[in-house]
Amino acid sequence: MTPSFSLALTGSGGAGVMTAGQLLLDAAALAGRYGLMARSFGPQIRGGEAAALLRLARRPVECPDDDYDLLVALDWGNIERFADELPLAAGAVIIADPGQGGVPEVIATQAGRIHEIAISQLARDIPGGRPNMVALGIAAALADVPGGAVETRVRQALARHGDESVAAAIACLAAGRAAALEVTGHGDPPSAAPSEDTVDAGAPGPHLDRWVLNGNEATGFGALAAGVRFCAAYPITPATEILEWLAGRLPRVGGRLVQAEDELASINMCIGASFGGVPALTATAGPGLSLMIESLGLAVAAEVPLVVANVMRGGPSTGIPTKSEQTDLNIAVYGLHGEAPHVVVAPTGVGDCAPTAAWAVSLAETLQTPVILLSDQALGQTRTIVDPPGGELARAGRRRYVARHDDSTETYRRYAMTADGISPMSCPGLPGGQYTADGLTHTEHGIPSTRAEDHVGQLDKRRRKLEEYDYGPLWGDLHGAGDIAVITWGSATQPVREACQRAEACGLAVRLVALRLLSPVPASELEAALGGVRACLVVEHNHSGQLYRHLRAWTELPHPTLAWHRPGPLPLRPGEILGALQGLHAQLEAAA
Amino acid sequence: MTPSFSLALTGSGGAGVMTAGQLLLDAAALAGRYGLMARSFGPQIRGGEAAALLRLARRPVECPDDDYDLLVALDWGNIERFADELPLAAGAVIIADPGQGGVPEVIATQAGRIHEIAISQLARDIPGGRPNMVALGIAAALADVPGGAVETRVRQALARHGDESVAAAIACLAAGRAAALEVTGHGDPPSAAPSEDTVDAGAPGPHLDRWVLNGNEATGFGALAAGVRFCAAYPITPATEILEWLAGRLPRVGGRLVQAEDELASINMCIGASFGGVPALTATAGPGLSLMIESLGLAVAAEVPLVVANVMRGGPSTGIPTKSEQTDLNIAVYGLHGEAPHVVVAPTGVGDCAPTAAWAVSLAETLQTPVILLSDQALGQTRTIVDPPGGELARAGRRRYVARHDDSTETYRRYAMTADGISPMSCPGLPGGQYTADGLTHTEHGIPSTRAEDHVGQLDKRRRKLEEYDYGPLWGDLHGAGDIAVITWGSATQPVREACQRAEACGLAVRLVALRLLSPVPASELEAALGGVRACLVVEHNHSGQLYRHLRAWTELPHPTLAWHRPGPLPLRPGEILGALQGLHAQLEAAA
Amino acid sequence: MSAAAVLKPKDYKSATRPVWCPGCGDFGVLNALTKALAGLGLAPEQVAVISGIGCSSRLPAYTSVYGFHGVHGRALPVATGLAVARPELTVIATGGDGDGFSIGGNHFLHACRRNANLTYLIMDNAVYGMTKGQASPTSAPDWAGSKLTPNGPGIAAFRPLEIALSAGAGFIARGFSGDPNGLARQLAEAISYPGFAFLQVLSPCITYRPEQMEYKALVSAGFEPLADRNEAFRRLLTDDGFTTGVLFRAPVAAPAPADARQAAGDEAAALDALAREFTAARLRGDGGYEP
Amino acid sequence: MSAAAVLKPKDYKSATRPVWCPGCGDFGVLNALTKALAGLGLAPEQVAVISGIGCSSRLPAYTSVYGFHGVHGRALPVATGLAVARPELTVIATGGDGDGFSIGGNHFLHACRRNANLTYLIMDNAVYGMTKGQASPTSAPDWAGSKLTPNGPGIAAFRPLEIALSAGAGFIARGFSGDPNGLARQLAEAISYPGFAFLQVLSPCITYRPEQMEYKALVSAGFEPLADRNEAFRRLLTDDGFTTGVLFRAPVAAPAPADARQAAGDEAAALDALAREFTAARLRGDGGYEP
Ligand SMILES: Cc1ncc(C[n+]2csc(CCOP(=O)(O)OP(=O)(O)O)c2C)c(N)n1
Ligand SMILES: Cc1ncc(C[n+]2csc(CCOP(=O)(O)OP(=O)(O)O)c2C)c(N)n1
Ligand code: SF4
Ligand code: SF4
Ligand SMILES: [Mg+2]
Ligand SMILES: [Mg+2]
Repeated sequence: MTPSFSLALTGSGGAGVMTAGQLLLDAAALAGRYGLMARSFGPQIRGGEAAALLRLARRPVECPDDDYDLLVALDWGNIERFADELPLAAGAVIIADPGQGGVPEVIATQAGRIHEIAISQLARDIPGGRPNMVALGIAAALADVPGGAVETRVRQALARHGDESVAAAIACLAAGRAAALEVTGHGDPPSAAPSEDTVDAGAPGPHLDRWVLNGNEATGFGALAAGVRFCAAYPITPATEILEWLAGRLPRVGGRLVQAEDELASINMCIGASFGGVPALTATAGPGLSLMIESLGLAVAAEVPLVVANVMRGGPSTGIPTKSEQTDLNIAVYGLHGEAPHVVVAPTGVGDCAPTAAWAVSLAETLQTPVILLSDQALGQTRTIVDPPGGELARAGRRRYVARHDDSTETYRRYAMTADGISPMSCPGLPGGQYTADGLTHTEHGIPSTRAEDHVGQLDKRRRKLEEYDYGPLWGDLHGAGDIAVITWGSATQPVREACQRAEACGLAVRLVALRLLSPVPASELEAALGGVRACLVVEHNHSGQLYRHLRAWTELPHPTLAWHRPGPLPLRPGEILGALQGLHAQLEAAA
Repeated sequence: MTPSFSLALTGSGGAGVMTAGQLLLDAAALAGRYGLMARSFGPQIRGGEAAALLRLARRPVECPDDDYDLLVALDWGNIERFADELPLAAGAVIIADPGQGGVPEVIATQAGRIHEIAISQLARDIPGGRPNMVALGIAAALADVPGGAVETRVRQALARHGDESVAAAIACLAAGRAAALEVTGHGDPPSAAPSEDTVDAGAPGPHLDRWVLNGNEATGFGALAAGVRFCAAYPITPATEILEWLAGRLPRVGGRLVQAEDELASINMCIGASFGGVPALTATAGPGLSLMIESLGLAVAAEVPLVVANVMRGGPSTGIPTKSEQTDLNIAVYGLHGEAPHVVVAPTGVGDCAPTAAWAVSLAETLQTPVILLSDQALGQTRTIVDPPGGELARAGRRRYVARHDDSTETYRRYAMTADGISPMSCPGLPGGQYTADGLTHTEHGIPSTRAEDHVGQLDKRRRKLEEYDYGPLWGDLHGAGDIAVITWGSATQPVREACQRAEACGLAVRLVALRLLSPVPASELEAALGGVRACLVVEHNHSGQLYRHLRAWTELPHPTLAWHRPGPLPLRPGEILGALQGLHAQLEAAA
Repeated sequence: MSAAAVLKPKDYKSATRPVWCPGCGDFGVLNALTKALAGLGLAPEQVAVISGIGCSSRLPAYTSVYGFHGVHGRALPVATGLAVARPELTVIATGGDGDGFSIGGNHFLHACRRNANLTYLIMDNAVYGMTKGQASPTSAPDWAGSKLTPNGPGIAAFRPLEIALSAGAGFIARGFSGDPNGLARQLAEAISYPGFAFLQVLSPCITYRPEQMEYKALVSAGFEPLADRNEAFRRLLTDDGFTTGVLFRAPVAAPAPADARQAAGDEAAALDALAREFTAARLRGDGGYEP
Repeated sequence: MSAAAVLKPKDYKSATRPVWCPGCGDFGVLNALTKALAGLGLAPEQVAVISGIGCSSRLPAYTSVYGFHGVHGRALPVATGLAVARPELTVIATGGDGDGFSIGGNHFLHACRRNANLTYLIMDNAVYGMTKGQASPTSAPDWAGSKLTPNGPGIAAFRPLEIALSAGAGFIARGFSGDPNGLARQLAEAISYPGFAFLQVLSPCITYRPEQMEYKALVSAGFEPLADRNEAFRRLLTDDGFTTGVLFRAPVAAPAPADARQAAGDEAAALDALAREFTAARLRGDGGYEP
């Protein structure tokens, strides 16, 4: 189990809680901590209530905890909107500004110790002072983030605003810290006392090479590193940051980004670029993926490599664009018309986004197929401190073939039947490699055909290349060795992993299988991984248990296998999954 | 087993084989026969080679037989294109015109009796004579369709061309008949001698109330009869005839059709009309369905009734537009992003298209959901003689509710939580019923919400209304009572049914379950229907066994359950399915 | 509500609080719309407002009429389906420049041609507000305010009025959200027009295009309704994008789409007749078997 | 093929036999295209022809250059992606009036704005040939030849040249498939234009619009290239739809889309630098930990 500290900073629009939260997370990184920060907003486009939700720890953490140890409220505007998202731990500390009125019932009725600090007054007392910097001082003190680290980070962040701003902020930090220690009792922060593995704020060290980023940035980086040099973009929450990150970076490696008129255009622009030999990616969310479906089928039939990073959000339809849910597995795997096998992968955490994105690009290029990468809002938009990827990232390598250009007796066989199903692929510019890529059923040369042998032959070939490919160890991650197993995927992996660790700590050994390859289902690997398992739980963050149904369709699961899933908008938390595990265990014991 | 006679008329473009084939089928109907005619064309847009493929019988038949008893070739242009589609029976009769050159090898090497008739010469000998009418005379004679019925039909069809045309055609018929009987030996047609149940061509009788139509027309009719009064259309093969049929007929019942700029528009126009209280339908095929996916999700979330008739063709992508395949089940069931449960149904034959289309409309309206009807090219474009629907067709009945208009204390709760999940539904024009339909997660009033209780509540409600509805006996058709079962759906039903009949005739009792309701899976009904079954075969016309995987996901199938399926473009034939059944039986025997 | 009651603009507002940023131009559009509806004396249940996705597309829920908040870019086909199926209703499609001219551009083109009886009101802020400030088709080529196009979109801005005219719209106007009275008048005219009426409303995005607060100084009421398409074209050749008023009003509305609706007559008899068209009896030229 | 070899028009044809009906106008377009490519002396491997779905969209496979036969309506975005990613290639998008103006209308609008370096050649027969003769956007409102619109589409025909001009296209021309030499010249000009070039080709559908055989008598070479957008507009106001030639040629090509491609430099170093942007070290203003 990871000893960690969770805190929330809340306030109305303009109060600056997000800035404060992010600076705190950054400071924690400078101090050698791990941690993450999610953002939550009310419905107003701008200026509504907001909450920065942090968790800090001395070991890697990539998911929110069950509840919060600290709530610092700059004001109480519409706090009830966040009530569901803000379960407070027994004995949590609540810092309230008496100048903002009484503590609302949704908070007051929770078991917590309420302390009053006149946050805005303290800020007003400092020339140029801002309440959110006072709140940062309070939060840092109570979360035990070294003041030096906070100061370093704040100095750097505010440098461009001038010395006065910096000085005011530093004064606010100090005021906040002092007030916090005073009201809560000096030296008694709710978290453990500063431990030896907290790095001095000034000290360099390997922890400074850790990455502080969200999954969207990591996904963009992984794709770029693997070789993507073209992106067509149509903005959509919560995927836009992938596109924006690439817009700024692609030119540095000779790549290009085009803003498209819609997703029908963006996916087809990627097809065009990839047909031209340039690895291509686009990013979107459910509504945009829906619009890309027809052309993804074209990419399957014409065998054009490309990657779609689909960052899932609450569905169906427009749903809840700002909240996370693992709800697009069905469309990603089964959404194409006709028989259109392709690849679907999902990163298992923020730290896994770059390697998985790189893998997606390399699979697309090697297998000449569209690859859908399923990220989600939680992965995409949670700023997280992670270790940089360990090994080398995968790189794109397309099978090229050029006909000898004096060989004019036969035209290029772009879709030649090969043993492994992967055909030679030329591209414009290569003499002698001319062919017409086609979404109609075609011959090995790409000529339209309605003959059974061509149709069945090409269907077989396209299935074969996916099914007989050796995906290697990246198909999934295995942890533990109990005879109860949990299967999960994507962002659910981190809370599941923590639940398993807690179960282990209570003496219940659990085997965890986190799938990175979702389609084609790695059935034999999965069945091997589940060897000897007595019972199984399939955990995911959606309403109908999409992975559970998908696995039932394609593999033999242990008996009993239970589906445990629930939709968003609330994040999955380790405690509820632990509960499900213990329930399954109890059931087995009772039956035994 | 149905004694029947199968024949093919082939010729180059302009030869008129389709006209001859259709007249023969019509004449057979007038003579009290059942039968069907499929059309096959080469790749040329117009003027290429063509084949009319008929099967005639004295009992209802709705699928092609294993092979052909007769081939009448007006010429041999590109006949090898049809070789796959034209398996000839042992001892089949081949009528060749010596003026068109020798019999090509693909035909000559098949076991058949070749007879020469100078078809075009015979036609030239008659002023105004046409070779296809000679061929019709030949085919009618050898298929044992009474000359009187053929003459009646030809007179009626050519009446508007004037008496001379009619007389020339009648003379051609006679010449063809005479030549056919001469070359084959008088009184020795390959089919059984005229039996007592062949009706005199002139005689009226209940057989004249039979329908002669294809599944596309029947689908249009069923929808209209059930209450559809709006259609938005974008043409696509092989669905266009549904739209064209409705274009001509909707105005007669006060309805309207709009030609849309694309499928994104057509589906949304249907949504608009249905939001306005007018039952709406559109028809399309795979590529168009792909484009409708996003808006189908909107219809799910906003709970707007509508029907999409998707007429499947070879896939993926543009695939083979003119050939049949049951290949869009995956996208129809799982293609929507987010959790978007809706209804998917499929007619089990041409005769079932009207009742199933009517049922689809009534389910959509009752359950306030989009319904996808999966037809296919074989159903949609095979002209068939069927008994008209037995019972009453289903009719649309939408649950309406109008707020008392003096009740101004609360706005209309369009998405009220109800026990059965079906909410009241007003529509523009009704005072006091105003609401905003929304694809965002919403409250009971339709106001956007990001709260867990609203999101989960509405997800639950929408699932509940589909899962707890009593679909009645239309969920599937059951035949036979063996302890081996076949599960099938859509156009595969007819060849499977015939295979089961043949199996029964060989002493192998088979239980047939043809699913009309594909989603939600009628799991308990299906499991009940399979009670006591030792082994099961799932038969379908696609590459990956989409129904098989879908059923695995949602039900417990008997052990063993085998998947038997193959893609298009060749139609499923009873013999190959019988083979699979016998194989399964042998396997069981061997194991026993 | 009984038809007799005289409704005020506020009666056309719902109790739902807009999500818009304080100062957003769309508030002015909402005010103008409710004013126009009240002015026309339309019963709320006879009006439907249909939108896509975007800040501006949130408008329907803030009214007390029927509303439909669909998916991004598809307001016009939904509105067309409704207007064609229920011609007696007042149908207003609305949304943003991204919704209407980027992803929805094709429907815009074809709605102009189709000339169904509905009003299309675009709140044009030359930006994607909802997704945090990317360039829209009406953004200037050198507007570099978005991370997605850090050097600006670099391509010619979309000309909504010219395109509408080329595509065949019969009523074309431009309004400004900062002038709710003028806008209400234009809207009332647009709604009363018996065909497709297009109204571009300059509606500043205070958050991502704060410089649009200057629009007030730039707009001028310069269009006078022209009835001749060619004249309207010539007028547009000197348009600076900030002239407001009705530019074009085709004197006669084009016919309703396709075949006119026929009286339903006796439905059962009509269905019966249709079924008889399928019978074998028809193939010999008679009406079926009646024993 | 070595660059030195002089290629003839027939060298740009493939061995695949067109599926077109005998007499289809599209044969003339294929001939003109191969003539133009030969005239320009382009190496076949440096040319790509991209299409959607329709009779006309079958064209790529009948050439010996690279081809892409995509889905209905999406030729332009595929071509744009290719042209942007591989600017050294000659990219030609093609297809029918249904493909380009109906389902593909939005891409047409935005391709005109975007001005990527490619040629768009529409074979306009005012009908959906491939699906057996339904009305297309360019069909006359009273053309009643389709069962889908038995009284005619009833709505104003789409005006391709006007829309292209409104939308911002820099090169606009009209040709006729019955005049392969003139068409080849126009095509060569379009291909040589350093930006988006649009060419509407009147290409009769012999099967579903046999009356189009009269086009020969109707067309006249009347356009002379104008460099001024407003003049081009005025010229179009009197256009009867059958004038051929280059209508408009903007003197300077607009800039390529968005940010210009920068030299790739040392990729590995660039990637390294990008990775360093993520490091905690950056949060305190230094370059990371190097022991
Ligand atoms: C299919 C799809 N693509 C993208 C989005 C994301 N999206 C939501 S609103 C919007 C643009 C809104 O811009 P505009 O229409 O101008 O409205 P504004 O917010 O400026 O009023 C986009 C791209 C979406 N919801 N659906
Ligand atoms: C998404 C989609 N919708 C519809 C179709 C059916 N379809 C194929 S070609 C075509 C129209 C072709 O017309 P046009 O582009 O004018 O080409 P033409 O055949 O006249 O040359 C249509 C509607 C399709 N293939 N895909
Ligand atoms: S972001 Fe802009 S358009 Fe959206 S509500 Fe705020 S001011 Fe209005
Ligand atoms: S149908 Fe028309 S457009 Fe198509 S190939 Fe034939 S003549 Fe040409
Ligand atoms: Mg906007
Ligand atoms: Mg056409």
